[in-house]
Amino acid sequence: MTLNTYPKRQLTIIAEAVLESRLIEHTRHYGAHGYTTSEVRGGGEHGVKEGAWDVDRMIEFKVVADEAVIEALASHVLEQYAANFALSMFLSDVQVLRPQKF
Amino acid sequence: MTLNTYPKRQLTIIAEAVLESRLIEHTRHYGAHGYTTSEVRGGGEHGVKEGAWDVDRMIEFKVVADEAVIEALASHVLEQYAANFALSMFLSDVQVLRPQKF
Amino acid sequence: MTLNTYPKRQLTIIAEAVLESRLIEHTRHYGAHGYTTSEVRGGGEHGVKEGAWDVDRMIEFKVVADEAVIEALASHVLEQYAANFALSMFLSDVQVLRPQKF
Amino acid sequence: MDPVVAFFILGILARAIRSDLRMPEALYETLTIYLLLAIGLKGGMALAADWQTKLLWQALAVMAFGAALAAVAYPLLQRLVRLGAADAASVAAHYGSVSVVTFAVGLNALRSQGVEPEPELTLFLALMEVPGILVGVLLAKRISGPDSGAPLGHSSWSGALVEALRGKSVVLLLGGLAIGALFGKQALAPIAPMFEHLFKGALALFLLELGLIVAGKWPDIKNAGWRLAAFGVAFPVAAAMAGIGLGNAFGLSAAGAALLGTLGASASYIAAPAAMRVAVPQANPALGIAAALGITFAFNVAVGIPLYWRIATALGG
Amino acid sequence: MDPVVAFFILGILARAIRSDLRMPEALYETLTIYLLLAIGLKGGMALAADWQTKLLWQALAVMAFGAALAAVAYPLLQRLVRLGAADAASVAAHYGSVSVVTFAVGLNALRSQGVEPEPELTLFLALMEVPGILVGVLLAKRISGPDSGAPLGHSSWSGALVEALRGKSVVLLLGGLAIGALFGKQALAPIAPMFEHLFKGALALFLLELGLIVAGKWPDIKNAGWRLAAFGVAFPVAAAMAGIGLGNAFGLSAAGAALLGTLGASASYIAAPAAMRVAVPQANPALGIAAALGITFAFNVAVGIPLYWRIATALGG
Amino acid sequence: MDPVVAFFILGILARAIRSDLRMPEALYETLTIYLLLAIGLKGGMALAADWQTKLLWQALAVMAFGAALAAVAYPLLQRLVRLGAADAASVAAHYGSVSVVTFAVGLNALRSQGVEPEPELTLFLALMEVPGILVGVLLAKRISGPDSGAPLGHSSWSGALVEALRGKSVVLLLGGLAIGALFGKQALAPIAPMFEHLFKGALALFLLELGLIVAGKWPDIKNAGWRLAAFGVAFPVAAAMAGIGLGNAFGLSAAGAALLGTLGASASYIAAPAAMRVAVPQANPALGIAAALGITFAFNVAVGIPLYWRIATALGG
Ligand SMILES: Nc1ncnc2c1ncn2[C@@H]1O[C@H](COP(=O)(O)O)[C@@H](O)[C@H]1O
Ligand SMILES: Nc1ncnc2c1ncn2[C@@H]1O[C@H](COP(=O)(O)O)[C@@H](O)[C@H]1O
Ligand SMILES: Nc1ncnc2c1ncn2[C@@H]1O[C@H](COP(=O)(O)O)[C@@H](O)[C@H]1O
Ligand code: NA
Ligand code: NA
Ligand code: NA
Repeated sequence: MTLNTYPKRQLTIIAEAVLESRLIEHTRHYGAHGYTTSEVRGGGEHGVKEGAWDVDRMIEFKVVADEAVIEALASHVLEQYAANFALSMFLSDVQVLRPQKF
Repeated sequence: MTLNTYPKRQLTIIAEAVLESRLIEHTRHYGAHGYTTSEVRGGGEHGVKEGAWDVDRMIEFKVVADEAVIEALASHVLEQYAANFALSMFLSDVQVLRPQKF
Repeated sequence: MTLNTYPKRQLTIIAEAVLESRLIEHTRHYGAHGYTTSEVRGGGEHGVKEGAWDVDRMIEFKVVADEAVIEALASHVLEQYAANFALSMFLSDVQVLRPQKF
Repeated sequence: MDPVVAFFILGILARAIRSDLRMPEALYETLTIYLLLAIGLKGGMALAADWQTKLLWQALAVMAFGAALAAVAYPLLQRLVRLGAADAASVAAHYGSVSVVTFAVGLNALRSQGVEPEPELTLFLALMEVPGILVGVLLAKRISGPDSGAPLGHSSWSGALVEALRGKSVVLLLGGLAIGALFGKQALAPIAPMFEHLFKGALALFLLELGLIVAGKWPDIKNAGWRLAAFGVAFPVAAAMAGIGLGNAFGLSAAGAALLGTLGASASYIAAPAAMRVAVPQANPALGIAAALGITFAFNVAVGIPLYWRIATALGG
Repeated sequence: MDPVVAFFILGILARAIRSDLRMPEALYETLTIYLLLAIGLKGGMALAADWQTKLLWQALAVMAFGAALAAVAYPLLQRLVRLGAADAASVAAHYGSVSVVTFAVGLNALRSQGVEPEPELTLFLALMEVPGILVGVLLAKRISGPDSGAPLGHSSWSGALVEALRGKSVVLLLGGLAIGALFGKQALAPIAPMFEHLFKGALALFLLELGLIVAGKWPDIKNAGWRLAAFGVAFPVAAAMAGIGLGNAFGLSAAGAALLGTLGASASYIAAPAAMRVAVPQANPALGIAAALGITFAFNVAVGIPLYWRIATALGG
Repeated sequence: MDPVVAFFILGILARAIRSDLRMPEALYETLTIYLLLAIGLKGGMALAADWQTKLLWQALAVMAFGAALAAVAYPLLQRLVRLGAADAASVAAHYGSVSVVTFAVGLNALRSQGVEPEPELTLFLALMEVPGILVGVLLAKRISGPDSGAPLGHSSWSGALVEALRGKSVVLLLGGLAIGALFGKQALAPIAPMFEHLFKGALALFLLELGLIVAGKWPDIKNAGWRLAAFGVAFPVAAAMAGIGLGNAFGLSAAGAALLGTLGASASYIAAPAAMRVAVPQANPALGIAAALGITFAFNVAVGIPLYWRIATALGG
C-alpha cells in the first residue's frame, strides 16, 4: 500500500540571524503557512561566522510550500538582501502527506 | 569516476520535543537504523513556537531508510500524533554510499 | 514568470564534532565555496550520541557545490573517517539561483 | 511589596513594550536546579533537627490534599468554566500540583517579616508535586477509555505517573532534603555562600524571566476567557483557606499554615503541563499554562501570598 | 593595573595561541544581564537618596552630548578616515553610543582608588545608549534617500530607533534604576550577595570573554587600516575631554567627571552594530566592531581610563 | 564523607532511576572554566609568596612522573587487561594525565581537615595535564607506523601534542597562576566572593553533573570487562603511592604528598579523550571514559582520596 504523497517545494535560506523577523514577515506575506528556524554556524563569501558575537549569529530558515509561493519568496529575498547580507539559498523537492497544510 | 550511490528516502518530522522518545521508539520499531535530532523553533497552524517554555520546545527529527520503512513510519506518526500535536512532516530523496548502513 | 534555477548537489555529513575542523579543510581543498554546521544528537551503529559529554557531541555538516566537487569530497571523507568514527553521509539534489556562488 | 516581585513586573513590562530582552534557556534551567537544591538543602538541615513520627501522617494527609484539589477542580472546571473533559482533567492536574517558585516567593516573604515556617513545609512541597498530576492522569484515562488505544501506548497513564515521579523537581527536592538532613548545617556551611546567600538574588532573576514568559503568554490568557480567569483567582483562594485549615490541624505556626495555604493555592506550570501533554494529548496545552502561570502565579505573587499570611494570622493561635 | 584588565589580556593571549578556550554564549548573555541589572540597581539605590530637579537638565544635556559625538564623528570618518557615507554613518553611531563594560571597568577603577562617582552617572549611562544610534540612523536615512525604498522597508530608520529604545540594555538599566530607587539599599540588602559582592568577579569573567572576541577579530582590525585605528584612539581621548568638561559644568566631583569622560570615550559594540546592521545594510559591519571593540575598548581599558582620571583630577577642583 | 561526594551519589541515583534531570551543557562548561580559574588563582596567590628555584627541578620531575605513568600503564593494559595496541595507548594517555575535579575534591578534603597543601601543587596539576597524553600519542604513532599515512594527516601526533598544549585547562590554570602570582591576595580580594567563597558550591554542582554522566556511561562500563575495572582501581592506588613517595622526596608536607599522590591516581576524562580521538582513531573512545570516569574517578572520590591521605600521614614525617 504505497502512501499518497503530494509534491511541494522547500526553500532553505542560510542568513544572518538579524534578518529572522523580516524573513518571517515575507514568508507570511507570500502565503506560506509556516516556517522552521535553527541556529547554525558556517563559512562562505562573507567569511567564517562562528556566532560567537551577536551580529555574527546565523540561522537556517526553511519553508515548505507550493512552487509559486516558494519562487516568489526566493526572488524577493534574493533581490532584497543578497547584496548586503551574508546569505545563501537553495530549493529542493519534498513530498507531503497533507497537501492542504503547506 | 562517478561515485556509486544508492537511492534512499529521508523523512523529516518537525514536532513537539515531548514526542522525541516516542519517535525514536517507532523509528526502531519500523526497522530504520538510526535517527538525527536538532532543536528548532518555528511557526505553523499551532502558532509560534519559540521554545522559550519547556512545552513549547520543538525538534527536527530526520530518518534515512528504504522507502517501505519511511512510508510505514510516516503513516504511523501521522495517524498517531497529527491530530493532537504541532507536527509537520515531509519526505525527500537522498542517495547514500553505503546502502546496507541505512 | 518561473525563476531560473541551476542544479547543484548537497552533501550532508552527520559526524563526531571533533572532526569539524578537518571537514572544513577538506571542503576548501576540494573547491567548495562554503559550508554550514549545526549541533545535533542522534543514534546509529555507534550507539546513542546525546552530546552530554564533549566527545559525544555530533554535528550536521552541509555543503552545496557541483556534482564533481561533492562526489570527490564524499568519497574522501568516506575513505578517511568512516572506519573509525560515528559518521553517516547522504547526497541530495538542490537548485540555486546564483550558480557562480556555489 | 517584596523586591523580587518588582523583578517579575519588570519582566512583564519589558515584554509588553516588545523589548528584545530574552534570557538564555540554560540560565532558566540552571536557576531551576539551583532553587530546587537550595530549598531541599535548607529544609533538610532544619528537618534533621526536629523530625517526629507524626510527620508520616502529615505527609500522607498532604498528598491526599493535593489529590483532592485536583479531584475538586475537575467538576468545577467542567460545569462552571465549561471546559471539555480532556481540558478539565489537564487544568485540574495543574491546580492539584504545586509551583516551586510560588513556594520560594512565599518562604521569602515570611522571612522578610522575621518568621520562619516549620522545615516540614519543604517536605510537603516535594510530596505535593505528584498527587494532583496522578489524579489528572487517572481522569484522562477515564476519558479516553481503556480500549480506545490511548494514542500514546496502552500504559500511557502509568507512563505519565512514572514520568512525574522521575521529574527533576521531585528528585532534586528529595535529594536536597536527604543531603541537608544527613550532613546538617555545620558540615554544609562551606556551600552556604552558594546555596543560601545567593538565594534571593537567584529568585529575583527567576522572576524576571517568569515575567517575560507570562507577558509572552498574554494572547493565550486572553483566549482562555473570563471564566477560566475567575477560576484562576477564586480556586487558589479557596485552596489556600483549606491549606491553612489543614496547617492548623497539624498544629503548625501561622507561618507554617500560611505556607501550606500558599502550596495549595499554587499551580504547577512545568511538571503538570509536561505530564498532561503526554497523558491527555487532546487537551489544549495553552489553557493550563495560561491559567497556572498567566493568572494564578501572577495573582499569588502579587496579591495571594500577603493575603494568605493575613488569613493565617487571623485564623491561627 | 586593575586585576580585571589581566583577565582581558589572558583572553587575548589564549586566542592568540589559538587555544580551544570558548565561553558558552549563554554565559555571555547571563553576564550581560547581570552587569546591566547590578549597575542599574546600584545607581538607583544611590539616586533615591539625592535626586534633584537639576538632573532633568543634565539628562537632556547628556543625551545631546551623545548625539553630538555621532554628528561630529561622521564628517571626521568621511574626510580623515576616508570612509564611504554608509560606513561613516555606521561607525559614527558606534562612537555616539556607549559601552556598559567600559563604564563598569571605569567605575571599578575609581572604587579601587576609594572614590565613588555621583549616582546620576548610571542614569547618564542609560541615557547615552540611544542618541548616538539615532543620529547614525538619521544619517543613514539621508544616504539611502527617502524614495530609494530603503531595502528594509520604508520606515527603516524609525524601526531602528524603536529597536534601540527597546534594547535590553536600556530596559535593564532603567529597570534596575527604578527598582533600586523605589526599594532603596536596606530593602535590597538580601540580593546584595548576588548583585554587589559578585560584581567584580563577573566583570573579570566578562573581560576574559571580550579578550577572546577581540583577538578573534584581529583580521578585521588589520583590514580596517591605520586611519581607522588612529581615529579609534584619538576620537575617544577628545570625547573624554569634552565629557570631563561637561562634568565640571555639572559641578560633578573629579570621579564623576572622569566617568562621564569615560562614557563619552566609550563606543558601543553590541547595541550599535545590531541597530546599524538593520538601518545601513550597505555598511560593512566588521568595521564598526573592529574599531569600537578591537581598538577603542582595548585602548580605554588599558590606557584611557587611568588617563581620563588623571585629566579629571588635574582639571577638576 | 565530604558533602560534595553526596552530590555525586545523588547524580548517580537520579540517572539510575532514569530521572529526566539533565544539566545544561553551558552550565557544565561554565563550571569547568570557573574551577580551573579558581584553582589557578588560589595557587598563584600562594606561590607568589614562596617561590623557590628548586621548584624548577620539581616541575621537570613531575612532568616525567606523568609521562612515566602512561609508559608503565601501556604494557600493563596490553598484557594484563589484554587490550589491543591502539586501545592500550589511548587508555594509557588517560591515566598518564590528570583530572582537575579529582584534584579539587582532594584539595577540598584536605582543607576540611584543616590542612593546606603547598601552593606548587596547583603548578604540578597544570604540568601533569600534557606529558601523559604526549606519551599516548607517541605510542599511537608507533602503532599506526610512520608511512601508513595516519588517517588524520601526516603530522597527527604533533597536532595532538599542540592541541593538548592549547587545551583550555592548561591555558586557564597557567593563566590563573600568573594572575594570582602577579597581583597577590590583597589586590584580588574583590574577586574572592566569586572565585573563593563559591568554590565548594560550584564543586557540588559539578559533581552532581558528573554523577549523571557516570551513571549514563554504565553500559560502557559493563562492556569494558572486569580486567579493565580491576586496572581502574589497582593502577591509581599504585600511582598514588609513587606520587606520595615523590612528594616526600620533594620534602612536601603530608598534605602536599597526599595531593601529589591523588594527582598521580587521577585520570583525565576530558583532555585525554579529545586528544586521543584524533591521534588514535582506531581506539574505542568508550573504553577510556568508562575506565577514567566510570571506575577511577568514582573510586578516587569515594575511597581513594581518604586512603591516600592516610598513607601520606603514615609514610610522611
Ligand atoms: N556552498 C555552501 N554550502 C553550504 N553552506 C554555504 C555555502 N555557501 C555559503 N553557505 C552558508 O551561507 C552562509 C552565508 O554565505 P555567504 O553569503 O557566502 O557568506 C555561510 O556562512 C554558510 O553558513
Ligand atoms: N510550511 C512550513 N514550512 C516549514 N516549516 C513548517 C511549515 N509548517 C509548519 N512548520 C513547522 O512545523 C511546526 C508544527 O507545525 P503546525 O502543526 O502547523 O503548528 C511549526 O512550528 C514549524 O516549525
Ligand atoms: N538512518 C539514519 N537516519 C538518520 N540519521 C542517522 C541514520 N543513521 C545514523 N544517523 C546519524 O549519524 C550518526 C552516526 O551514525 P553511526 O555511524 O551509524 O553511529 C548517528 O548518531 C545519527 O545522528
Ligand atoms: Na495547588
Ligand atoms: Na561614546
Ligand atoms: Na594520572
